[in-house]
Amino acid sequence: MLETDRIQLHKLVEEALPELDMMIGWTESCDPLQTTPVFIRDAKLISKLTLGPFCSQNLAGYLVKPPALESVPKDAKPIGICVKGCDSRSLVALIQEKFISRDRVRIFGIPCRGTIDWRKVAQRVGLSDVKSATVEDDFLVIDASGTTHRIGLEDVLARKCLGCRYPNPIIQDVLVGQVATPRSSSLETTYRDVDALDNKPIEERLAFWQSELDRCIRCYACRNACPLCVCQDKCIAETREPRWLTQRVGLPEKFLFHFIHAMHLAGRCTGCGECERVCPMDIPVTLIKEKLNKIMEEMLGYSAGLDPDGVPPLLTFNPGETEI
Amino acid sequence: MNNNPYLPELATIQEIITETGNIRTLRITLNDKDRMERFTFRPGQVGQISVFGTGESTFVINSPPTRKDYLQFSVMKAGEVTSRIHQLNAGDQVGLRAPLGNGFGFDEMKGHDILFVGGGIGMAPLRTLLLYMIDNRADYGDITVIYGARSPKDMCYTYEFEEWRAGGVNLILTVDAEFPGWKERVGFVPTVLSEVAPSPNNRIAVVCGPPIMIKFVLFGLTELGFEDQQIITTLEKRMKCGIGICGRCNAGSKYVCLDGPVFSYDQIRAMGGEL
Amino acid sequence: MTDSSPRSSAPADQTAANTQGIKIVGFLCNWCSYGGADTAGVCRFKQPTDLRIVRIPCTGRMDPLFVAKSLIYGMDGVLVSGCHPRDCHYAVGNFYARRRMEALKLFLPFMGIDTRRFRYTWVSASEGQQWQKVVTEFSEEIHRLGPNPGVGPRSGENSKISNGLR
Amino acid sequence: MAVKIFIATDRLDSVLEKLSTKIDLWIPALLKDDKSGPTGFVPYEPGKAVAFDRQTTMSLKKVLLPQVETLLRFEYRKEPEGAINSTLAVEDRREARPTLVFGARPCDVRALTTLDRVFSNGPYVDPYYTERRKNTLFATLVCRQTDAKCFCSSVGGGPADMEGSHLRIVRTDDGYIVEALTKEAQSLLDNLGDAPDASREKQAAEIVEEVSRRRVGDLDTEGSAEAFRKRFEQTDYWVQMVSQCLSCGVCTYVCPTCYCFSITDEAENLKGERLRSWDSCMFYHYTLEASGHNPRPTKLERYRNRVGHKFSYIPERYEGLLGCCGCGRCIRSCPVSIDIRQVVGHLKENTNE
Repeated sequence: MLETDRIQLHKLVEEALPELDMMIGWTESCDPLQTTPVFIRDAKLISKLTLGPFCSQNLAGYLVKPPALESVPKDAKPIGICVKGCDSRSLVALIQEKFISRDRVRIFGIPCRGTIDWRKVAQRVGLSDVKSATVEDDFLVIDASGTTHRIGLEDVLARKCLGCRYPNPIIQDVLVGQVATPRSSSLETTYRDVDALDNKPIEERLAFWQSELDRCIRCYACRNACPLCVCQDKCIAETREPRWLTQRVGLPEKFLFHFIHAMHLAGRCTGCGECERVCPMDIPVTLIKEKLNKIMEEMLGYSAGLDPDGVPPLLTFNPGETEI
Repeated sequence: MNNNPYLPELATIQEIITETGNIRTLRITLNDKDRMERFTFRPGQVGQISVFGTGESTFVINSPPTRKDYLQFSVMKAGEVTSRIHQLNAGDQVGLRAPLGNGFGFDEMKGHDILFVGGGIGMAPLRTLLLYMIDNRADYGDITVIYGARSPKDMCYTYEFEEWRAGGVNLILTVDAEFPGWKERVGFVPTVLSEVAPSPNNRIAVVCGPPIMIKFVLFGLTELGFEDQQIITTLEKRMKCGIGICGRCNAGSKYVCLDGPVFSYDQIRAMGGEL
Repeated sequence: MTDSSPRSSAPADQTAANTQGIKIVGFLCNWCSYGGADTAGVCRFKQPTDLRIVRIPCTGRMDPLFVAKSLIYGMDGVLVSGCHPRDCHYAVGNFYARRRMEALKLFLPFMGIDTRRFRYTWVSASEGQQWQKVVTEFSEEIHRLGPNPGVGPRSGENSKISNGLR
Repeated sequence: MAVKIFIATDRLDSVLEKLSTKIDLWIPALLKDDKSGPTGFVPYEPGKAVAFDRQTTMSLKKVLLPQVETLLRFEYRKEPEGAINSTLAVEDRREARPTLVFGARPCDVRALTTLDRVFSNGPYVDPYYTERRKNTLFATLVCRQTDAKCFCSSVGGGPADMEGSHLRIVRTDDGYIVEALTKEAQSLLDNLGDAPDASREKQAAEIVEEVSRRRVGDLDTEGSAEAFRKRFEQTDYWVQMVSQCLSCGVCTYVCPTCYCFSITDEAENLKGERLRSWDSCMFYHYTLEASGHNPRPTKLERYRNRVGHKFSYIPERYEGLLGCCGCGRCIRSCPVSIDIRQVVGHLKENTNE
């Protein structure tokens, strides 16, 4: 089925490419468990495009963090982009905030059955050398150190995928493949991990974050991978004037950084999980944002990235809401 | 210097001169009198001035080694450290790590005619070499200085111009636009350069100023027939350690803090871009 | 914000002695609450002394960062106060602030920070008495909670300034 | 003096505990309670799980170059007699204690040759690094856990390369054989265990022999420096190679040879410290000048600089030395799977295109 979808994608891109400035998609990388983003201008490279559960990267960020040196001229042709359900929500959020206009993008929507978390694979097959990885029906088949492992896909999906309510793109110009069934339809399922931590005593919550955030090396991968982290080079984590953070590696610095990272995304974060995926120290940083997402849903009934005409709740107000 | 190259020596600001709206000149002496006596450097070498609590920044020592009552630095207010320096007063303490960098090849320049082209704060590194040459006037041929600024109010070292001229310097001053009471030239530095048109024969050109001025002056000098190795300039980069270790001020494989800041134009061409 | 080294969490009933160093920061809007505090002062209402006031142009200027930094670096309490809703000098600043502050209040405990250490309120320039009530109650609450244990030491290895010179 | 001892697998912790009474001991350990989670070097504590089964996520450079350290302390003191001027005191007190890193890997130790050249061999000598370096010994594993991202043999090293190491650790079926390679390391092994029996010694010798023959990685770095210079201005090449880069600092922070640092002052009232901290050439602020000018404004120039630094600038400056030890960490940890071997490998292809 994946192969059919891939062929369909190639065909659609082939048709569209002459009208596009560039096509952003995924291609295979040196790591069998992860793809790498690819930027295609040359039709010869279309055959390299791939899709499926290894395509974990959210490509929407590249639209606001352009890959090329030169800035894109106003009258340039649209950019083609592959998006999964969660990626499309980031795209909607960027459109809402006018970082990108809808007619500048040609959206290739890809229904998603979940992406693979290489760490979960490592937990199962050890960290030995994975030579190849393929998906056969609902199984991940891995050849590692001469042994073939067959693992249920469900067992190695990224944490964010398990509570996914929007596996299908919210907006698209074309849809590639069959519509997927949501894994979750309730806040309880989606925010299971948030609730689990919230149900612990406050001392344990503090201890949890102390032990997790202590590993942070302040590489800012979480920030740079986030499609909605649009301050980029003006980030408060690095500016010296005003100086909010020192270069020290103590817990206060790390707490404050992740705190602010999350607060800046309140009502904007679409839960794509990139921050957590890219963390080299395996810190569950998406969990922090999930809590704020939950607050936004419960307090203001708002879920980010669903309506291109909507306004993120912290960028607006309602005089009547006296109860908060 | 002591055996820890990161440890600044303590120094005291003796005098502060307000040059322009955003440039101040500090005259400082090392607190250790002995060290001050023995302190030697080449024109064009730099020092890292520390304002403890804010940080360090690199400035050229713009007094010549022939005049040792104090070490002089001119500071344009731009960033965090320079803004802090502008709040200091005479008598305040700073840290100094100096001399660092390569300095001008003043020996190789002996016997040559010299052309200085400076713009704005860019006159600072030229001043040290200029005064050194005035103090050793017999060693050098004709010395012509073209110094330009946006307006007369943006010109540094105006109080010294008479001394320079008395020292046998052909001083040509210019400002970008007409200004009431201004009797010298009007026009951009590159334009004035082509008007003056100094001969490239046996002459070395030393250029310093804002990047855009340097770009057009280099073009102008080439037009006049100057070879790349006859043109000397100083580079600027963000620096931290100042001793070729921390890695940030590289242009190609050269570190501006250690291998520079003085480079000839042919050296700069060989370094590649990223300036 | 000076010392942020972790202080042992204090027992429930605080004696006057170990809550003496309590520090509370108040972010007060220029037009209403700052005036309210002033009114309270002019009227010589008795007020707690452990509040340090930062005047802000409007609660709309309140960045959650100010609260987070204060609490993470060991301030014992943070009080934000502005004009009553619909009375904002800039018409809508406090409407924005209200959403932000409420979200922050709900978020703090998730990170293990006691949300009782943060309060936002509305006090107008004429409400000297109201200000006295708000600040007294908040201060009492913070004294009950005792010193803020913070989130941990600044650095495991190298950053202790106190063992510096001499 | 013991030259070679055998440590049974189940005795490892007790041996390390004994060792830690002789010297400050660092070990590779799990940083999270998850056997496949991130790992790094930490000071030894009894019972801490040693992570010998794979290369650590973080390299051992922090032992010699901590992520943040104090260079100087300063204090302004008010004159008691009411003078306006305060006096200033600055000091650079530092202490380097004898340290052993137990369980290093050949690539990590080899990386130190780059750091040594930069920090200790002039023209200026960095006393903080140099003093720590002089006081630190390395017990290095003969590495049998190479993976598809390792390429140590391509850059002059190898999985059994013991250059710069003081002790060699060979993992056998039932334990570890630790052998002192230098005089100074011998006394460390005293009273820690018995000499290995003949069969174990034979097995260890075979392992060393076998691993020594392995060639890890097939990157050819010959001529990379010149190729890089030719590619320097070819924007298309860099667009093609690193468009997906996120400009985060992962590759530089996990890299054992990336040493670039920043210096910042932190003060409170009249006292403060000058800190040295890891910095990353991937960051915009790294080269941002006070004027607002930035010589490396986009990720393309920044990534190009990283490649250039390792494969062109360092070799040019330091007698052909490479700035890469082939550990593969930047490939393994890159969020968008950029492979530095491809970027370097392709430098030489069709340069004239």
